[in-house]
Amino acid sequence: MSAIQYTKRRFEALRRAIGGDDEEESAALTGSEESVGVHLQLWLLVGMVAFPILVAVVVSTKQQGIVTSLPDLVPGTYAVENYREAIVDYGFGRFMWNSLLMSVVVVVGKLVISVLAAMAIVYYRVPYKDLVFLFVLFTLLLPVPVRFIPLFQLINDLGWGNSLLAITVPYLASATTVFILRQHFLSIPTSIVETAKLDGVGPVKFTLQVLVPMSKGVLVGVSIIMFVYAWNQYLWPLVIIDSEANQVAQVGLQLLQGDVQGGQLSWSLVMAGSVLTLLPPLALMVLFRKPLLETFAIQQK
Amino acid sequence: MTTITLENLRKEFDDVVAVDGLDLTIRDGEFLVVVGPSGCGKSTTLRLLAGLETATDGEIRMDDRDVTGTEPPERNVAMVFQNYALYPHMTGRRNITFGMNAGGSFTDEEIDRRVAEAAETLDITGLLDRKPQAMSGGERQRVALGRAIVRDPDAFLMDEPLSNLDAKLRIQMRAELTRLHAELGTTTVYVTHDQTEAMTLGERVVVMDDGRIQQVDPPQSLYDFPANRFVAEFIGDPAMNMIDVAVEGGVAVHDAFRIPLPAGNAAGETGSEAESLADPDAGDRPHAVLGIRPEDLHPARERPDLGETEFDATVDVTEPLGDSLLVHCSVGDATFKMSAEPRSSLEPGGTVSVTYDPERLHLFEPETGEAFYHSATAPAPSDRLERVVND
Amino acid sequence: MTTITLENLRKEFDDVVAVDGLDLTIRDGEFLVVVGPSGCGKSTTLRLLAGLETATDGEIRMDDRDVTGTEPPERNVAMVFQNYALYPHMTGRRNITFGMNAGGSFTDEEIDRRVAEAAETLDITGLLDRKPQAMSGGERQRVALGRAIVRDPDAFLMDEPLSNLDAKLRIQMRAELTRLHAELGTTTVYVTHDQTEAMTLGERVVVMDDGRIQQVDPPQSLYDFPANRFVAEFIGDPAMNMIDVAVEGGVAVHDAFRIPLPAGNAAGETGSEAESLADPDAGDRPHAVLGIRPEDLHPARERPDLGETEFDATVDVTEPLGDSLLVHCSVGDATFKMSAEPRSSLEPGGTVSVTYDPERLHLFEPETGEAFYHSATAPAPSDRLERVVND
Amino acid sequence: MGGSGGNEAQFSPIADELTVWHAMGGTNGETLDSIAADFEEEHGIEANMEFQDSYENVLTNTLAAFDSGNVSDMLQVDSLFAQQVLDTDQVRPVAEILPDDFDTDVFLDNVAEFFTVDGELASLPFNNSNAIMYINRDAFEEAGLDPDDPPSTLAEVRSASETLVDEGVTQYGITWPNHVWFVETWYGFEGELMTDAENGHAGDPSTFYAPDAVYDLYEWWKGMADDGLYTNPGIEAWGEATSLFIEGEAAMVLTSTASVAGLIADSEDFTVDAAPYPSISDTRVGPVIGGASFYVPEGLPEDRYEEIGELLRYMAQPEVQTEWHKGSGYYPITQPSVDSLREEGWFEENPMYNVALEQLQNGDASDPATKRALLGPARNVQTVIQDKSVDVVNSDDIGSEIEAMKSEVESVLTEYYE
Amino acid sequence: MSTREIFDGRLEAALLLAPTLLVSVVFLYYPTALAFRTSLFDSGFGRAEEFVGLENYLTLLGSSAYHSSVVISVVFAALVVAGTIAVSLYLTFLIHEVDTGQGWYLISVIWPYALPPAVAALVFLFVFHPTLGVLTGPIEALGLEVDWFNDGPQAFLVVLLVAIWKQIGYNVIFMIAAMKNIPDALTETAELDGVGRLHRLVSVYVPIMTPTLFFLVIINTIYAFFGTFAFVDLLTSGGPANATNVLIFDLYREGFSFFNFGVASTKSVVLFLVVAVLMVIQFRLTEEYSYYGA
Ligand SMILES: Nc1ncnc2c1ncn2[C@@H]1O[C@H](COP(=O)(O)OP(=O)(O)OP(=O)(O)O)[C@@H](O)[C@H]1O
Ligand SMILES: Nc1ncnc2c1ncn2[C@@H]1O[C@H](COP(=O)(O)OP(=O)(O)OP(=O)(O)O)[C@@H](O)[C@H]1O
Ligand SMILES: O=P(O)(O)OC[C@H](O)CO
Ligand SMILES: [Mg+2]
Ligand SMILES: [Mg+2]
Repeated sequence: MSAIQYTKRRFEALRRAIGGDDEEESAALTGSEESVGVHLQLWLLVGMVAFPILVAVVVSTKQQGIVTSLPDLVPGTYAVENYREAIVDYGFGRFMWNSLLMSVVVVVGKLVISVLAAMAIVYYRVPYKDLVFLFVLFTLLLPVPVRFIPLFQLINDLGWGNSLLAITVPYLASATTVFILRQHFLSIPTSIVETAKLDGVGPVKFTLQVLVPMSKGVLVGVSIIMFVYAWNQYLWPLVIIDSEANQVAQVGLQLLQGDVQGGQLSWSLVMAGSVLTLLPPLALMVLFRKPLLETFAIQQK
Repeated sequence: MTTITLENLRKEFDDVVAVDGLDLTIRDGEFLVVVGPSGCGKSTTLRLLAGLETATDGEIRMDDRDVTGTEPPERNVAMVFQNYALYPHMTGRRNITFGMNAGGSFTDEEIDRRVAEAAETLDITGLLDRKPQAMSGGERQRVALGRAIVRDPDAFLMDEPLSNLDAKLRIQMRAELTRLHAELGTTTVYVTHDQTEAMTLGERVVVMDDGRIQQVDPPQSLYDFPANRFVAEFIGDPAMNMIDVAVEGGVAVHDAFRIPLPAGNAAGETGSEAESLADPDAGDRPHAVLGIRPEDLHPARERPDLGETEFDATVDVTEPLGDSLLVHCSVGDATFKMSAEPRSSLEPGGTVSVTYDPERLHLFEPETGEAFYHSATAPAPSDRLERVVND
Repeated sequence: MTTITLENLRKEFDDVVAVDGLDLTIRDGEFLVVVGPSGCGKSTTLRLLAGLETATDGEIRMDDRDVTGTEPPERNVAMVFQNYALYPHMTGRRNITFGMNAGGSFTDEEIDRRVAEAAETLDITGLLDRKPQAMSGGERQRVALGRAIVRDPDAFLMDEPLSNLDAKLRIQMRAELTRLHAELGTTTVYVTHDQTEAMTLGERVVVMDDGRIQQVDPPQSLYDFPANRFVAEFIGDPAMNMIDVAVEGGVAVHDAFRIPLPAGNAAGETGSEAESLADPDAGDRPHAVLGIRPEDLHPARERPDLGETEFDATVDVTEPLGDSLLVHCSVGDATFKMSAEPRSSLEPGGTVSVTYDPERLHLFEPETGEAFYHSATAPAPSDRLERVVND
Repeated sequence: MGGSGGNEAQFSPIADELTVWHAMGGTNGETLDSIAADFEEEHGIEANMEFQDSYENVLTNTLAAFDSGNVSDMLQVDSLFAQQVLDTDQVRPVAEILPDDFDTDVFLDNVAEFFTVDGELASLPFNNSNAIMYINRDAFEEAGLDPDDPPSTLAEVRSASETLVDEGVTQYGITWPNHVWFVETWYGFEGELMTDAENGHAGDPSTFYAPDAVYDLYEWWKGMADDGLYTNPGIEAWGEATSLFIEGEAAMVLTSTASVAGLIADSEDFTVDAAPYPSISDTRVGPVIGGASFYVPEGLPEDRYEEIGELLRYMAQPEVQTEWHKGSGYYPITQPSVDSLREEGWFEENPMYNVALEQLQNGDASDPATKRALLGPARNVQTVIQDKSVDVVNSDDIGSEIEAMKSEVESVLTEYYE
Repeated sequence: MSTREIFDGRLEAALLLAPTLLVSVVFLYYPTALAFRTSLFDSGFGRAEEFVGLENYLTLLGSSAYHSSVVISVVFAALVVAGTIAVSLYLTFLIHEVDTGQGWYLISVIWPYALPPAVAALVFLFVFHPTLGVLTGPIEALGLEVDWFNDGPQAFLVVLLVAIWKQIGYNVIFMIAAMKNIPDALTETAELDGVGRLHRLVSVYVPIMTPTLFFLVIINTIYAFFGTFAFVDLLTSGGPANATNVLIFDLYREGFSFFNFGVASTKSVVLFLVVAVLMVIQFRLTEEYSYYGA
């Protein structure tokens, strides 16, 4: 069995599970009453996990959006109006667009430079590359909060304040991406790599025509992870972006609260914004759940 | 069409000596099989040939070119891997042609023509537009072969190319490889750990152990004239019986039996300095190892033609193999296996009178394992081909 | 110590019928081997016995208890898996004892004693405090066996337990299993796809194909009296030659040769309604398949004792197997393999005069594949044991 | 730090058009937007009103922007943070920017005084407020209380709350956002200074005063909380506090006059009314001013100051002030607009809008206690007081918690001014 | 040396690594180094930077408020890690055990991973607001007083809940992959012996999953310290009585509300050190307890 086949087979069970089809699981040997219990527990837990967001959805369809008890939780009729108001009047569309731009730039940038780095780390015979890899991995311990004050000053010194550069470039080096890609590259059978070497295939051709096509799934999976990560950034944009035109959705969400000083609180708008903000990453996750889960499976090795 | 010469080839990994000073000439157009137990250095040898590993010491020459330090593309060899090494995202055709122009020596039309030809030869024309996951194992291996063929290399290097196939397919592909080799006549080095493959495919077989060549010979010579205990036990299934004996006056003496040794052929430099045992009266030794293959031992009543050279043994276990019955016997402190007629009625616990084929006795040094006596007459030197001696 | 009876046992997965109506009695204390190609339903059958799968239809009885619907622990069977199924984080001892108290039937002292005994028997006392990753494959499988043994189950179920071991170890463990079975006498069902294992281990062998039982017989009977073409070709390596012939007046007629059929033994209900071909003059048929094993064909000059029943064939390829030479021949439109003396000098392209053992001829229906004639005389019915017929 | 201080600081504007960072969301924000649109129409200068969520965020972003060098042209800074922004040395007094013909005397005295620094109008007052009390008239009536005679001291608030809760009319009597402004207002009415140096107006403060009245205040506060008469809507939770009032959870809410318009609109199920802020005792010296003013950074390209000056002037115009007052509830801060509203009879028709103005004008503007504290580390002090207020209310030993508050505030002050 | 290293060219390799290294050095290592430097200065907005040596550290050392912030953060992290792992493990196990609808359960459980923390915080605020919350009524009907604006432990619990809730998805994704990798034969062996479900989870699955679990402990620790800012910021602002004043929030406030960059940097450094020490401890434990022994 080739390594690829092997990997395939390993994921087969997983894939079946994620596929959502009701396939038989040979592993699960359960008396039917027992599994009813399991299903019940699952429903309960899933309900608990999902409840808050159901509330958000319901509230986003109401006029004032004040819901103080369970019976209030019936959908209202102001959905269209609320979403319109959030997107148009409050410029939430603009924030979403900024978030999207930021996330896409971060994802693409990360992928490109991480592929290059992982390529060097796995396929080049150079000294100290384990050290280099460690050096990159260590950045996991340096999240934004540890360094955002000097970073803030640095970005300003560079004259990048308030710009797309400020919320993208610092994110481009990605320990996680390099790590996952490296793991994946290491799982590509040596013989395939050596075949290329026997033919004298150069690094550019090798990367573009062998490595990237063979890593499609992982690249998509990593992209989702990175997208979610970038999309959910809050602290850094809060600090570095102060012009409304460049603000991202996470921070912009607060603006939907309405005239806070004036004592207004538009929960329905906030929830509409929340739902909007959740949509892009959720859609990606549902759409690409297979590569996503497979990527995680690889990563754990 | 190339002669490949290895001289004192060595490869060390950190603390492991994977290949320990090989001297070998692979003849132009020859199908050479390298066989040996896992970890003996077969793959490393092949990879040294391909240029995928750099030799620690020694020299590799292709015809008269010293290629020891050159990059793989310059060597013009093609390799076939156990796991096919097909790019999963490319069609069969793309797999075959990918990287061909890196060498730069083919025009597009030429490539097309060559692919069509190879596909024809391998009967994979229908597979050219499929991706590997839509092919069976055998089909994949055929495409991998196709990749090797279109490159028109000076040599094929194959590393256990059939190991991932199931038994039926393996036998079928074995025949195909033979046919292909007959057709193309390209020098081929074929690595396997499967002795049946080695025996049936190789024009000559190299037996390796522990990074060294143990013997290089045509298959049947290996079987009949193993150079040492390792080769004797490695080649042949079930393995050759080995019994500790003493040699006294041309007779192998065991507590429980005595086997006279016919004036045979001493091992060593063939035909030349035949050792004293060629005369069975000379060279008594207190310790020697007598080797007899199970199929050269028989229940006496099945082979009355072998004469009275027989002794009694106890039957321990019988294993029906279909075409024969493998009888585990013991005599004194020795145990051995014997091949009997499939439908013999030998019951465990019973006694059987055992005879042997006096033409097929072997003696080995107990310490070094070197063979020093084969009762059969060696084939003419011309037939045995050249021998490479390592030590 | 249990008799297990399967009645019309079926298992369907979605669209696959994995096990298609089995009827089989596994005798008390018997070592029964189930063999068949990949995907034929061997594992599924075993898992049905263990209770790991629920039968779609049919019944499983252990002695007189109907266990079809019961949970695994209630069946009191122990299973040994191909990949050992040892818990990687537990020591050998813990692996063996883990879960024993779930059944609740052992006291702690009893467990200790049983573990000590089993470890003794299997020679794994030294492994009890090691974790699996510090054991070799063979050692792991021994611990897995230990786990099965200490439970003192009514039956052992083993699914290719030796497949992950290397050839040497496999042979060694095979002998060990035989010894163990002799010692414990526990009813054992052993699944394998390896025919050598099946032949050497089984007291009786079940050959399965496509979810159905093809034949149940002791090993040598399977080899000599295959119930159909599938069994004939599956058992034996190299496989039995199959040649299309016509039967005319007790003679198998092919364009290129004629083989008289000795008054032999018709297949079918053994010894009872022997079919017309027992009289070779009766029952002419325009189409039949003649089956002869390679080792029952010989170059005529090697076996003058077989008389003048010979014909000429062309040698295509020769494969030296060491103990014999496998000769691929063709005659007319038929090709076949023949076993020759290892050192015969048969050159590809030449002609060879072929003879055969008239005692070992088989005829099969071209459509159904059923055997309808074996030239050998069947063993006495008592010896053949009961037969299960499927259709 | 990038800010080198002084006039040579070179800022670049955030956009080509004028940008104003403000904290006015909802309807007030919309009013602001329409003011900007009118201004553009009249003067042909584009102005972009950018909502920054809260005064705290405007402050944070302002300081951050001074560091980064990309600043907006006008900053709506809460009076609370006036000193903190002034201390940056990065703002140009609006007096120097306003067109020469602008008469700074138009502002009401007590307003102008607060925003004048060193005799110069430092920032343009715009949206100014008091804290007042809103009541739910229907609830009062239901509980048998007289809505026309709302509680005016804490003790009365307590007894009204008890009645409301006992009668089961509302769950709580009163609520207000946990914001320092309310504490400041109580200090003001009581005529007590919060810090030395006249609340920072006369030098660097270093001492935090905790007079007896403050003990009374927290005693009362804690009692209200313990007895379930008061509910805490959260820190700086302006919105939640009003929501509690609108939802009928509490019949009284203390909050800014800025909520008048919004509350009237949102209280669909009951009649809302406004009343003066309840004082700790009968002493009612006067409230502290609230709300914000517009600051302008120093060091923008010179040509922008002219446009900024135009916008500043525009925003102080009587018509704009009137429109703003009506749309928000912030009181009018120039005499001309007060006059015109009076003329119009607006206050008779809308007495709720008059409560704050009256409260302001009834106050003793000369008493330093009614001047809102001017503290450099205002944000820090604010946080301490707000956090500590919760601690005080939750503790069994009010005294020591107030001591803790005092010493923490003082250490912040010392740290800053040392 | 692995035979994957098919290319030589050091310069090429350096070029390939350059972007990642450049960004890492400029935007990650350099600012971190600066934070170390700034921590030795008195620095704030509008103030001239002044070298103060270890004074900032001494200040923190003497600040009981900061001590409690450290303690709160560590306890919070421990609970987040333990809670997340326990809940996710159980959920994963349930999903693993059912044979129908696995895919849907999986998606329903992991989606909060996609949820922005700010949204999570706002939604929780809405649901659990002490007086206005949707669930406040039902919970109080059970006789529990919801009062987390005043009650420190309750506030802590609310932030903890939202932190765990948000992190479940991420954990389940890894755990399901790890659990699926456990050979069926191990499960079946246990079943043959009649080993109960939970016993199987605890005695068989968990030990085998230790590498994944340790990885998650580390990721969750980082999350608990760094990723929970939005919850505190939007739900409790560190209160009441500093009960939720975790280091990251405290640090943010010091830096961007109070603009004391020197002290804030010192807090960054301390936070970094706390997490680094915890990592080292965790790696030690991993070595000790993982059956892989490496
Ligand atoms: N890249 C490497 N690094 C270190 N040691 C190696 C490497 N490749 C091979 N070896 C060691 O060299 C020896 C020979 O390995 P080699 O792969 O040539 O064996 P082989 O005969 O091909 O075995 P197999 O039949 O298992 O393929 C082994 O001991 C192996 O562990
Ligand atoms: N859980 C399952 N779901 C669906 N089909 C299954 C399942 N298990 C087995 N099958 C199918 O049932 C048939 C018999 O499978 P089984 O595993 O019993 O074969 P086997 O004889 O043990 O093969 P092998 O030698 O490869 O182990 C196959 O076609 C297989 O694909
Ligand atoms: O809500 P406002 O605008 O009245 O402002 C109130 C105080 O100034 C807050 O400090
Ligand atoms: Mg090898
Ligand atoms: Mg199977």
